[in-house]
Amino acid sequence: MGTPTPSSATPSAAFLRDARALQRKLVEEYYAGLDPARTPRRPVAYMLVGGNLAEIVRSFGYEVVFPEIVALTCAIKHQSLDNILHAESLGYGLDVCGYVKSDLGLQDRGGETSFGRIPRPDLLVCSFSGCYVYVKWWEALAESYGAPLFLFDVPYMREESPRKEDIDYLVSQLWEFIRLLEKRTGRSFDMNELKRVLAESRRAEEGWAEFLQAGRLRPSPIEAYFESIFYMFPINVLRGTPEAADFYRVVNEEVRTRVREGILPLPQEKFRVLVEGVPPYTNYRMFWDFFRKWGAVSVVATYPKVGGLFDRGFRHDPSRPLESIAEYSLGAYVNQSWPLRRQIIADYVREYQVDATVIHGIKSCRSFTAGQGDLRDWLIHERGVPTLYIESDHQDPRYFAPAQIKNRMDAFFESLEHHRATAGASPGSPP
Amino acid sequence: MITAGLDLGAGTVKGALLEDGERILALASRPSRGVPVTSARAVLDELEEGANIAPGEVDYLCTTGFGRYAIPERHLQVSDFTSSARGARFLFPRTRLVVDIGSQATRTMAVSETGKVLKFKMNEKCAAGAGRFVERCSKYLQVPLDEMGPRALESAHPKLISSVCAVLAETEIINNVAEGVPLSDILMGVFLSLAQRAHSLMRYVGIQPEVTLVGGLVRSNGMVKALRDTIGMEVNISADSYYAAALGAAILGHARLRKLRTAPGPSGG
Amino acid sequence: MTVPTLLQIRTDAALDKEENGLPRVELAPDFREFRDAGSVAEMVRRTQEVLADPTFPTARAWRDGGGKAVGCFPVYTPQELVHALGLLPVALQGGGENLEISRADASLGSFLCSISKSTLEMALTGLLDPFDAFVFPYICDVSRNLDGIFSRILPDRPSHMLHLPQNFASESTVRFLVAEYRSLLKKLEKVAGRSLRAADLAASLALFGEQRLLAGQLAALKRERPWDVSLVESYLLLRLGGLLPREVHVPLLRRALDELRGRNQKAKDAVRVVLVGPFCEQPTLELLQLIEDVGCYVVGEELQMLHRWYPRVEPGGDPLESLAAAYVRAPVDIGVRSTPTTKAAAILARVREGDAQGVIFLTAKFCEPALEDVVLYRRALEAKGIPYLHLEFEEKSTTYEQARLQLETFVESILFD
Amino acid sequence: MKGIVAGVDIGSTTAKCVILGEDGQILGKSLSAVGVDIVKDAEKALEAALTDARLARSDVSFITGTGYGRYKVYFGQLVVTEISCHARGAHFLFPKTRLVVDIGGQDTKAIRIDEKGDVVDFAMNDKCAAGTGRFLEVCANALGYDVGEIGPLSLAAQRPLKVTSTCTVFAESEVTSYLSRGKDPKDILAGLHSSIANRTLSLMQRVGVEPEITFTGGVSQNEGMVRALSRRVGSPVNVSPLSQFLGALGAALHGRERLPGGAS
Ligand SMILES: Nc1ncnc2c1ncn2[C@@H]1O[C@H](COP(=O)(O)OP(=O)(O)O)[C@@H](O)[C@H]1O
Ligand SMILES: Nc1ncnc2c1ncn2[C@@H]1O[C@H](COP(=O)(O)OP(=O)(O)O)[C@@H](O)[C@H]1O
Ligand code: SF4
Ligand code: SF4
Ligand code: SF4
Repeated sequence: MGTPTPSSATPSAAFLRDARALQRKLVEEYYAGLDPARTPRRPVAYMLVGGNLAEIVRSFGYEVVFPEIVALTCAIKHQSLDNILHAESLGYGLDVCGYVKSDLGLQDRGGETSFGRIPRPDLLVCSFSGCYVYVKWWEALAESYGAPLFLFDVPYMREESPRKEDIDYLVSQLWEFIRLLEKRTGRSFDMNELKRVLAESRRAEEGWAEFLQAGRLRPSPIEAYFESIFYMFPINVLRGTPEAADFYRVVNEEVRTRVREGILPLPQEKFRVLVEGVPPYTNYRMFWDFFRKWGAVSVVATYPKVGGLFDRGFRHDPSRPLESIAEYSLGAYVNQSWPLRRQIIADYVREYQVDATVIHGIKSCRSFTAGQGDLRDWLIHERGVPTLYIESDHQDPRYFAPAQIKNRMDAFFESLEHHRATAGASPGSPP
Repeated sequence: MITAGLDLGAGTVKGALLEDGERILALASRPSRGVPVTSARAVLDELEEGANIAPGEVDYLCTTGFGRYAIPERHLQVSDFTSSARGARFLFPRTRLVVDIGSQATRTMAVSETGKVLKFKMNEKCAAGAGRFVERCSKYLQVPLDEMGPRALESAHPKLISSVCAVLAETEIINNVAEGVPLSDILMGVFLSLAQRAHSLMRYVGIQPEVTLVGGLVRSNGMVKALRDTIGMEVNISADSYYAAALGAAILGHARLRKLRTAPGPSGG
Repeated sequence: MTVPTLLQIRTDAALDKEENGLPRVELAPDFREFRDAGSVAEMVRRTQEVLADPTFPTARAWRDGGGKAVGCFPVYTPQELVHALGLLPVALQGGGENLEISRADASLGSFLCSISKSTLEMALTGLLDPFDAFVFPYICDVSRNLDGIFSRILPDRPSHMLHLPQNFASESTVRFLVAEYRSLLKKLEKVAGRSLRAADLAASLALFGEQRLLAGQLAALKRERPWDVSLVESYLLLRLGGLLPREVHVPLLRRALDELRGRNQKAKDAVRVVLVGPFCEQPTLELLQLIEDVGCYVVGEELQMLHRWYPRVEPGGDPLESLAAAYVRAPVDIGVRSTPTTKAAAILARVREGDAQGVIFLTAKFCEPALEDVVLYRRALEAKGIPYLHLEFEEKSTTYEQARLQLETFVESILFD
Repeated sequence: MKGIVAGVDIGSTTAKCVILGEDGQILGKSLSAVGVDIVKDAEKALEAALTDARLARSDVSFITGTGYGRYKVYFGQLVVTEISCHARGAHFLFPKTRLVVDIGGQDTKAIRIDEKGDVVDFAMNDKCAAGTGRFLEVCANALGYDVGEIGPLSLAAQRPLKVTSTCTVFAESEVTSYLSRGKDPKDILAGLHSSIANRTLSLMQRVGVEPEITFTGGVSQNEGMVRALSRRVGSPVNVSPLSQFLGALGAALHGRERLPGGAS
């Protein structure tokens, strides 16, 4: 879910080029297109990123808004705190998920952001896929707007492949959803249109997976956390449109150029890092700097997989439209049980030749965070992967303590570097 | 009828002596760390002396504040919210919202025309938003408490504190000093941070004029300005606002006593 | 103002003594202590003893009698399935005030409710040894993730995360839930060493139906004559229901109800309130007592929800399907179940049912499902001018100054004019 | 060539400096409060230690800065985090150390080290300032004591109380509320100490509790804390009068390794 600020400085002009510029343009166009004043106005559906039903809704002519993405865009642009404080004055407690507060605060203040006005919903689609807070959040939206709410109940993944009863349950809910859409829009469902949209999705998914897998190269031509977050926008928000699919063509072209010309995220890739967890969007740049200072490049990350595990092979399949949508919604990263999550991470460590893991815990997100300490313990003691755990918030700048976080990162990489130096491997000196 | 109100706060004991629930005979206060009983007795003595009455002439004693159960000879005890609200209304009859910033807690309450508490809220989680924090800043920054307000008023670009934790906020302040932020801006930042926390509590109960500030921080003109600027509204203060809770207790004591005297019967409470 | 209370909760003297070691309670395998308990006072005292001991005395006694026990995390588990296999379902409702938390923080995280931490602490320190299996219903992300951690730290004991459906409008929900129950049964059958027989399940449905019926009668009594039964009493009597074999608890509850119905105490001038929020983690007894001590009568609450989902399971048909259907159609409106009505309607209905003058939101610290509902509830109450108060609690608290202050203010604000 | 080196540890509360001679002997040290001008405090810490060692600035060939204010030690040639420094310092004094527990003014750290004194893993208090030196100071003040007095007092407790508040500032009100209920301050203090010991143990368990354990940082000067911690861990912990200086000492040692021919 990445919609970084257009105003943010590029880390290296040679590194982030055409794709980044194109991504900015797509973001701008998307928000401009949402403008409620625009005519003719299309109906608006609110949706969550994980396990979303964008293709179906798009095939009925809806505009799709993802409040999580709006919230994270606000955070990157340092606009989240005002919304959070407003939500707190409505009674949302300190410990409620920052996305929820940021969004409901924004909604209550009229939806005005510096990048456009967010329209009110005509339909609320809650894919309960991996986070219980989704259910609560959409209940609150439903109560505020009186818009109809469709709750798409997605069973939690406890086994590697979906069970037949899960798929049956999901497909029958999808048919019920389609009937609801037919009733709301007065249009009848067009299976061929859905298949066409799914084919576009599939094309984007191919491209996105190719990009993510470039992190396997040594040195990695991509930054799999900080850069990926920029490029998550099309796969999550525009999936099903030709623009999204074309976008990844440009991205991968650029990555190939990098490989050819030796343009890298950092002059020297000293540490290949796996990053787990939601980013601290409020201090995203600073956080990136803390990595760069030590020559740490993230070659793989779990967070870009919240919209689906495409890098591990999943594709929407136009020949099995509803079944593949059902499988997709089961496959969001946070909808995987801890044993499955651990397996994914173990695979990543191996496939991407990871030196160390940095876990960023989110104070107000239990779905991602509860159990990350156990993950740390497992990585260190059972997998022998040096792992750092740090904690702040994705939305609330009050919980990002720069000095503390920097101190921990310095100590972590300092000792990794020292171990390398004394073990006779690549010598490095503190900056 | 002479009634006394004692506010046994976490930092200070305040007392008020009232005649017929209307006329202030005396006000007094004393610091209290830990056990407030001795300070409370001393405040009572001081009140009696100040009003020039003999001990025993006090008809009714009502306590409030954190140590309200500590005085065995009390006739009644009421909560801080209830007493501050009454006191604020006594001082400013058109009060609809009371903000009480004391040493350990910031409290807000919406009150009715009669001074009854309608809705209330206090800071529960983090203590960075109350007077003790200001005291610590005064110690750290080596600016006496009394001077913090006047110095803060000189600020042109207040430096806000982002940390929610009282302890981490201190470090943040020290960093600001080290980075050369002018002292007045830091001081105003401290008051503004308090004001912002109070503001969010106030919004929780609903903001309606008139707003009356009571409690220890009313003594600091920096705090008053910060609150006014933050909520964008006039805030009532007076020299006696510091004693609002004690006054409120004395008033409630008077009301109770009158009820008892006019309609003698079994007493509960 | 005090509510007549039969209880000595925890005195300061008792508190001071607790430093060394955990209290340990031994029960007879036939639970005669509870079979013979003649008065509510005795039942309540024994329950307090059992709760003070975080080593699960009832589960240990059951094992001593040769049985196997299954730990069930709140809020809802189909205990009937566990029971029908001859296993004892035991409610895991936190570690209580005597348990020190030192290891769970590291695995789980800092900003989490006490019940999740104490449950994990107990797992890490061997206190959950009396159990052969665990069930974690998907009531929130914390409970769900706990299951995944259990599978690593207690690998030889099955732990199952039960996906409780949230789409109650779909035609296929019951079918899905039956399939979920079957997966759970597969694990439980292995633990029990036998497979489920339809007749056993039918008998279990009847027994739990009886328990629910009595629980409902107790709640009704508390609502109609709150002065005759204190909140702590009604809470403890129900809490026991998740710990004892139900065959022991049902007659006990019936005896208790007989005694309580015979009470005829004088009503006080107290404020009638509904407690909203403590559906999962349970508040301390001190806090529950404090609420009534400062002058409230609790005429509705969400404590011990496990006994209160549906009055009974419709007899006839496939028992597994009836059980699933009962859950799906349950008229329950709490934070961990997507609401069939609006939040506004739900809270107003509850105020009306208890003829309450106010609402106290009593939410576990860091319990997000509860925290999010408070906003919608409070909006509805404000629109109707119904007073409310929001307090947060933790399993371990020793001082209640802030809670007392706010509760007193709340009562004063309703009673004073 | 070996030379005289200095380590300057600018913490959140105090500034410490250690001057180390060519053969690893401590020539001088200083301890002072950190005020508002960190740059100057760092200078002063060095000057005071030089005075203590009767040396001039020019005698020192290498200076290392550590602690929160490490980037403010402008006159130094190297910065290292205090985590690596405490590890080194503890290893220097107690070579068999495998776990270092550092409780300073604002942070608590558990650091697992190897036989060379290198950091293997570490954990720090993440939630807030509860359980740190500042926490003890605040509570000591609330009871009317100086922070130096509370350790011995806590050891004289008869019936320790429980202090459960997770917040520094609210622990203060918990403490005062016990006082107002007529509790013995010694018992309250014992409760405070065991509550911190408990929280510290939780951090230690994150990295693995392995002997020997060395307790460093200012709070290690508090014998009540030392006793509470070793009781909670169930084994003795190393402490030394130099414990508060281990960060600065470690910094000096790190510097020494940078000198030509300095790596041991
Ligand atoms: N002259 C002053 N200038 C600024 N602040 C003051 C002054 N006097 C008291 N205060 C503030 O008031 C607080 C005490 O408030 P008070 O209402 O007496 O608290 P409590 O009732 O909890 O004892 C102190 O913590 C301090 O911050
Ligand atoms: N003699 C002592 N007895 C008890 N505590 C002490 C003593 N000296 C210092 N402390 C504690 O040590 C803390 C400072 O520790 P220190 O390691 O110097 O912190 P930092 O490095 O963060 O500045 C103070 O907060 C104080 O509580
Ligand atoms: S996954 Fe986390 S960040 Fe996302 S909505 Fe849920 S709680 Fe919030
Ligand atoms: S962050 Fe600070 S103020 Fe907040 S609870 Fe922790 S110690 Fe208290
Ligand atoms: S108390 Fe709340 S957050 Fe904790 S496990 Fe229960 S429902 Fe989840």
